[in-house]
Amino acid sequence: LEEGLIFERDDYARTGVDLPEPPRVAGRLGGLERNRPIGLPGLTEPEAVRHYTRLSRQNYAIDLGLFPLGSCTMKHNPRLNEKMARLPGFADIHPLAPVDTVQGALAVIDELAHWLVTLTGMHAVAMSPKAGAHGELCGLLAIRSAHDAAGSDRSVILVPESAHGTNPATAAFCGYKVENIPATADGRVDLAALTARLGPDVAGVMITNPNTCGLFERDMKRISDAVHEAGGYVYCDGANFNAIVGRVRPGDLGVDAMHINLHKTFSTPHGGGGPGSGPVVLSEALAPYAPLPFVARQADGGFKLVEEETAGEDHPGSFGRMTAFHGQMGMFTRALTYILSHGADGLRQVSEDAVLNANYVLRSLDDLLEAPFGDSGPCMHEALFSDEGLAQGFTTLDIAKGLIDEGFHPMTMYFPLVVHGAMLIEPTETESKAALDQFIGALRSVAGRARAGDEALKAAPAFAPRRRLDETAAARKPVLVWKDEALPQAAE
Amino acid sequence: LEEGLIFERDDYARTGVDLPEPPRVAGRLGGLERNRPIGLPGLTEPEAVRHYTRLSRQNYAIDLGLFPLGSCTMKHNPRLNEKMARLPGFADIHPLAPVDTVQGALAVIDELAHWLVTLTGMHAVAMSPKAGAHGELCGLLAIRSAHDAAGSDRSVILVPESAHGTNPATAAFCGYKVENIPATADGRVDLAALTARLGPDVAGVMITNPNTCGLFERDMKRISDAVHEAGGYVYCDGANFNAIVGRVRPGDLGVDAMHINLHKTFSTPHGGGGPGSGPVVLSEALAPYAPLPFVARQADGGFKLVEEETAGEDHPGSFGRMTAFHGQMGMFTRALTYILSHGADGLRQVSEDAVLNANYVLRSLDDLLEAPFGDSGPCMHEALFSDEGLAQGFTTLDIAKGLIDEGFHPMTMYFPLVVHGAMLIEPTETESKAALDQFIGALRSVAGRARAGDEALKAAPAFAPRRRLDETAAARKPVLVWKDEALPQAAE
Amino acid sequence: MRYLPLTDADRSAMLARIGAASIDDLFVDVPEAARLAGPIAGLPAHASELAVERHMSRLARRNLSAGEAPFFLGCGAYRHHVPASVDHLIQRGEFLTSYTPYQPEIAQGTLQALFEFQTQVARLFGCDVANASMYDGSTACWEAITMARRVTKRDKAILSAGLHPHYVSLAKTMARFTGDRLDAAIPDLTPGAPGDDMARLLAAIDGETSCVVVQNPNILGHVADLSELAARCHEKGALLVAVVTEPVALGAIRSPGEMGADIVVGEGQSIGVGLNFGGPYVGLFACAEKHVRQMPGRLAGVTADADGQRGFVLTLSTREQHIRREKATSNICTNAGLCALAFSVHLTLLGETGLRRLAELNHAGAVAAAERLAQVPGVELVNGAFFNEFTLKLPREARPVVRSLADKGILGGVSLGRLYPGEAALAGGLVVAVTETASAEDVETLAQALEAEIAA
Amino acid sequence: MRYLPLTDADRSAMLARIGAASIDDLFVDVPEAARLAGPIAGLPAHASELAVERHMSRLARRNLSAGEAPFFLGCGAYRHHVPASVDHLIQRGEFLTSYTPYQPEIAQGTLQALFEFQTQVARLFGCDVANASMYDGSTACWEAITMARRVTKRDKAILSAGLHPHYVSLAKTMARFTGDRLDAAIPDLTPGAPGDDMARLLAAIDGETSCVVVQNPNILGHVADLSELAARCHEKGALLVAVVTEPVALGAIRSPGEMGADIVVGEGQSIGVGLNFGGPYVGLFACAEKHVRQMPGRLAGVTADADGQRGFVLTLSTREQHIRREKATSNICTNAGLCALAFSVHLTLLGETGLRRLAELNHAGAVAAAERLAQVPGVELVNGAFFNEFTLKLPREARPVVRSLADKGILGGVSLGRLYPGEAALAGGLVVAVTETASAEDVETLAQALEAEIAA
Repeated sequence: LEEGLIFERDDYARTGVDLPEPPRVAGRLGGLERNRPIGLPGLTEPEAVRHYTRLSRQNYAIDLGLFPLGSCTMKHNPRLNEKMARLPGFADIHPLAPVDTVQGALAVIDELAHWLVTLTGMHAVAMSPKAGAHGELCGLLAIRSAHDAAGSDRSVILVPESAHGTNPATAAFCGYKVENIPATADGRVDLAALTARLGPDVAGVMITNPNTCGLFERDMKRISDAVHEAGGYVYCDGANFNAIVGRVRPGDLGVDAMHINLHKTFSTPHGGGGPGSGPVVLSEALAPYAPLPFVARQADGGFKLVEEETAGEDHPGSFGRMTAFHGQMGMFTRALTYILSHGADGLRQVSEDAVLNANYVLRSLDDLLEAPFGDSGPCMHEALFSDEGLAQGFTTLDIAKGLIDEGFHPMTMYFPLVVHGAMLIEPTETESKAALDQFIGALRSVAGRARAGDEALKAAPAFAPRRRLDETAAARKPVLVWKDEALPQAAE
Repeated sequence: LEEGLIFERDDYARTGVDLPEPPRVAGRLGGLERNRPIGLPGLTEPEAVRHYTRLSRQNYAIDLGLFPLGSCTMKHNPRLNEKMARLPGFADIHPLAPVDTVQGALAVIDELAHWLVTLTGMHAVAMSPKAGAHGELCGLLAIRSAHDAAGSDRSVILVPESAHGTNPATAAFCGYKVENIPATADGRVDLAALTARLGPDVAGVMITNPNTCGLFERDMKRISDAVHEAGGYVYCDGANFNAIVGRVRPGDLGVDAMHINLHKTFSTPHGGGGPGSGPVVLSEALAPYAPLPFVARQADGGFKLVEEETAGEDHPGSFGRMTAFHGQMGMFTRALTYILSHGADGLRQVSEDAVLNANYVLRSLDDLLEAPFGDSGPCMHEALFSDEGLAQGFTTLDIAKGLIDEGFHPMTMYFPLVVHGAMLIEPTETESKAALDQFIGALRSVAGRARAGDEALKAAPAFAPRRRLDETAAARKPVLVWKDEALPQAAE
Repeated sequence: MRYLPLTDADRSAMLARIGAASIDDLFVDVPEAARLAGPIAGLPAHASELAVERHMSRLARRNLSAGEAPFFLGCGAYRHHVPASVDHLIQRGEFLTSYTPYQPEIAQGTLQALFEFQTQVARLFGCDVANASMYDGSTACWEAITMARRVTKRDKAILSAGLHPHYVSLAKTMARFTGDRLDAAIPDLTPGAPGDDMARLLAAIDGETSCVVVQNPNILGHVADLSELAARCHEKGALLVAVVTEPVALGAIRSPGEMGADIVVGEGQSIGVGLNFGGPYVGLFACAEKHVRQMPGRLAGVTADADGQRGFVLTLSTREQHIRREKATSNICTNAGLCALAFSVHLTLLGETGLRRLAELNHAGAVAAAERLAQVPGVELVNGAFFNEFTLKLPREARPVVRSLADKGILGGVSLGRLYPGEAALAGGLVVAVTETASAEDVETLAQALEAEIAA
Repeated sequence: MRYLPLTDADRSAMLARIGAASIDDLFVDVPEAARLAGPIAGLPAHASELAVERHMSRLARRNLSAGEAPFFLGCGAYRHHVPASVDHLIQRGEFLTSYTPYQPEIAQGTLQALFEFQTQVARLFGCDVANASMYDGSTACWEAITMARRVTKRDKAILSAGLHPHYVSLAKTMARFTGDRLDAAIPDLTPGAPGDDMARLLAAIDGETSCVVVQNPNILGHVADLSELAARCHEKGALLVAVVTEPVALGAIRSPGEMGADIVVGEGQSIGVGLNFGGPYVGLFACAEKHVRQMPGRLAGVTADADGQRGFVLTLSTREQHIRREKATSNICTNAGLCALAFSVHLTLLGETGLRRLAELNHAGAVAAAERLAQVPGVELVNGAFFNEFTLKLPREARPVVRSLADKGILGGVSLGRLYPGEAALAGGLVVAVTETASAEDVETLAQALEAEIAA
């Protein structure tokens, strides 16, 4: 059965809530009383449960199978995390509640902050960024603040071509010019070219490590040294921190700022596109500029919230607030639960298994799919292939859609941009060998068909809730909301 | 992707729990230490979540669509009920905890008991029966106890042919002989025949009202009077109480005992086959024999648990305990939540809408499907059809399997036994008119094909997780557990 | 109202299709005298979620939940930590809101899960086959006695003194009506006593005995070897029915099936289900393959579909009430499907490795606790061998001690006085269960409080 | 370890396939000096669920949760009752554990839900279109200012004194780096004052103004008609950006879109999401259709599949960072999908009827509370018009009063001293929010405690 839109039903009189009759009072709405219907359909609880349950079944999810989206880190989301985040002591407290009544919440923030700093070998952490890109913004604002404080007006940020789109977008969003750094043939940042470009106009570099080709930047420390030497700062995109957590500390590589996607490395759920959470660890040089608010442990063991009021004395260099309230508390409880569950030995095993799984995929496919950096050393947590060798007219997209028919979510397509028809596969550590073997078998079958030019593949997917969807048509004349002729009157 | 059995994997070394290293102690197992592996595969949490999530998707459920199983009352299960049952104050208390520490739990039992007695117009209620059939047992034991107390050894229970199978089975299970009562042509108990059979050997009758043909037993009060006159008791199968709750009180019809399926009338979930809960309301005549334990309100507003210890003084006639502990507490919290949510007006509306929905189905189909008692008055909460008029070789089973392909769960098939190829449809009150119209359309289409002799229908279902399953083969050589050649050794 | 999708407009349209003028016309068959004019008296009108939640939460707060107190209660219901994923999975609508799998093509999820459950239970109990669950351990126990009657065509059952007294009570209730003969006894609290009444049982078995029913670990926590008892039963043509109320024990000790039991029943609550003030729980039922047609309850079995694909169905339903009616093996219909699923999910998460580790942890904790508590002056440890539960003999009546501990926020155990009211010889008995949820500090808290109580 | 499915045997087999001798061989590209020899110092080893749950529960208990206290906090985050089914539905694995719908054929659930969300938000705000969510209200507000800059090609934004001070603070942070010019002010606490700075705003709009940003209801709870402001903006070629932090208000009052706002942003937390100590929340963003290509964030749109069936996809991604990189309308990538779903489910359960009723209840409760609290000697009600939140002027500094109430277990409101530290004129301000979760007894408790505080 197809599930229609809530707007396509005659449901403007229904409601799924029972509310008492409001007492009669003389209203004080100042003449602003609503005088037209809003146009919101209502469903009773049985209908709503059915509507959303049916919708949910049109989705693929980690709970259903491997979700090998490179750079997205779709790992298992532990259910204990969900349970802890829903404890009323965490879920039902107000962000402006008196600080004495939320000491447990501040302790969670402080404890998570402590482990993030420890795991990264950095100096401090800004907890309030709301997602990875927001964390990037935080890091770049800290860099700009540091330069401002030094009276420098450097205006350029260097970014490798293989960077996530958020890197250049963020740099631009806070007023920087963006220039690309070239890569070496083996898929890494070209140290010589980078060094050559450094100069008094360069505020810093944004580097992803492990990078989006799935490779560790061997020269990271040298890059950092060169950038520092030239008066710049090093921002590290931490989206791939899950490959090295417990084995490598970015602080040891000279990084000045790095965001940590709690929804990647630390297993908080992606939820169909968020919420994320992007705390930013900072070096000693950048720590003074960290945003408000933050949590400070006091001598008596209690916690204090440093906000605008006391920032003047406690934290005079702060570049200010970058969101209302304190960040993604619900994600903090989940991430802390995850860190404590895994512990030091577990987190190290996490990155080892993530890297092992990726290399297993790489070496189980590189005879059939072109691995452009297959000779550049082991991959880290993700394996990269190109579309070279496919039959005329067959593309990465065909392979992706073919995988859907085999029961798998496709890999990341066409990213990074530096590889033609890129396919970026990140299995994560929470996949079993049996699941990987099944996936490898399916991908080999589909890749074989694409190499052989099996025309049927171009019609894939055939067994999904929808056949191939026309994205061009959608963009040509965008329909972004439901429109109906006349809204019915709201019923009483 | 097909989901294999947990036993078909190489998973004997894995576990989805982390437990600390046990301290070393000198064991005191008396030489009974296990010396062979058990043979239990383990899955890590990601694997287990995926295994059971995938399995779940092979199921149809109310959350996915109409589930019109006659006599089974598949109505919406409110999520508030689930939330309330999981409050630690209810879910995490021990049945033998000191009574002072569980006063809230006893209050729930007492409050629910009060409303069940009120809604049925009866005298008392035994809360401990675990399900409907267990409730029937409770009722019949009360009847036997009453006869025993009166020095009577009546040995026969009369049961209509249309009764649920549990009725005769229960009567036999507690030592009664079962005799059938004939029905009139209009689908109701034959009062004259019943009266003629009554006599000094008849302990009582078991009647379902509304009956399993979906009809209200108009003569219920007269039946009760006749049975009482003859020295017997009236057991009412309460499986269909949902048709009359809030409009009719069984106590007013002379009923002596009736179980209430909390998982039907009061919306606790069926869970793929239980748990149920079958409290039994009792008349003044039978109340003295109610089982242990029960909850008694004390003068100070507190609650006392009457168990074996004090039964001698508080409740000397009790026939004893019929289960460990106090019954299905988890279902009590759900049912009470439901009753309070609906309130007096809501419960009345429930039965009205249930009956309205059933009559709507009946009158939307009776031109195409034979309704054997279509002229016997309105149906109550369920509509009954027979297979008359289907093409040669086409059966109720074909219609059922055809409905699966239309996206619906089939109705109850071949029950009640009094109608050839019976199809018993119970929509319940939680279905919308739109959902009913869709279902009616689908059933009309399938019934039309069965009347026309469309051979393709015999191959249905084609769009379910499985085609028709061979139940005969399963019973011929039953395979009830997985067997593998050699169990691997348990890993450390 | 939030659960009722019909609008007044719908109702009118539907009445019109039916040809009825009003809803009352659909209730014409209810005699006038039996019709209620208005809403049920005394019951308030419908209420918001918020209001209902407030009311229920208020009642919940009047209970002292196990998580709020040092907790040592057992005697047939055990508190173990249940992984969060168990509850998540059983709440999936496809499991929670489905029915008994009468239409197997669209119920493979439930059926496969039940088949896995049956296999897990059979292996855990050391039996050939298991059913898809009963209401709980106590009713499963009575079903086993009636099954033994059907198999042996004899009607005398001998119950061990170590059988849970509620299970005995239930059997006595039923036997009064069915005419089964029961030979029961109460346990012996003498410290150092063998802990079970093996000698009595061995002596009592005769040619009229349908079965011997023995619990292991028993109500006092004792564990015993059942092999000799099984041999004697079989010699006399009787069945050995074993009862397990703490299945976690089988991660550490040999299963009843391995020791020769013919039927093994149990309470599955301790794995996956939680305390729930006594219900819903899940009855486990396993036996030898040769008796399968006398087994009560539902069974999932393997078959193939029209395309030859493996699938699962309910099978052997010719034993059941909906087919056999008064000739059925039992009157059971609804069982405990969702609790069986919870049991199975939890056991799958544990696996062999986890169950064994869990059992070790329980045993180690219980041994340490028994040794500590036995140091309390005046207190004696009754048990020789035990798993995670043992019995203390206090120098005074245990019931008031338990109540007094509860006043201090300690749930210290189950007094035998509560289970065996009126049995003076047992009044000093306190049964203490120690699972992985009790910490060493909890044990110390109990020990000190007990010492204070006894000194008082 | 419970989340890691590889066994040691698997690892060996996989290393063999890879051709590596050990796991260390896969980390050869990490310079020796950067490799950690052993586990992270100070972090304990992996822990059981039970142990972690104990630790986290202990921390949770150190917070006074709203359900435990009379509760009146608002100022940008509101406590409403969320139906139990909302959380049940968003926890379905298919929603919870799916990704941004980049493969639309297998993400129709998320996409259709987002399309419905967009339509609900657009209708609620009275705008043509809405996006698929932002992080929260505060970041959405800044995004609206930058969008106005792109649309108008001007860089001066005028912020109302009634705009949430955190939103102002964020805008100031960003403007310092982007070079946008901001004209801000603090609110006026004079009782009887119009409650907003309409006159100042009207006067300030000029030919360089990109937008005026006005919150309604504002930080003090005032509601105001924005029509004149909208007209003046349009006259001067500026946009009117309206901010809604309490969308439930729109069940009772006219939407900003109806009053002429060009961009309406908001905090969606109060519908479906819960308090969560400030996050995650959900930013709402709606605007006129003509500006859609300048809009930040993701958009779900309608299309058809190869068979002509209707389906949904992410669209207009040429505005976004992953395509446009440094030329994108925003750097946002991950948004608040799951919170948007919660918002949408709750709003679907409410429907027109429920939302209006809920708004009525809130307003009625707030009016009654305002009247009661204004009777406390020395306390003045600042607001003329308001929805469910109003401001009291106390005869003494409000911050210590709030803290002192908290010591008595009452969460009595938000002091303006906390939001505007150092603004002496505002120190007496106490903002009180009254939703359907506050009972009449709660209000009375607050009134009496406030009276005692002020008298003290």
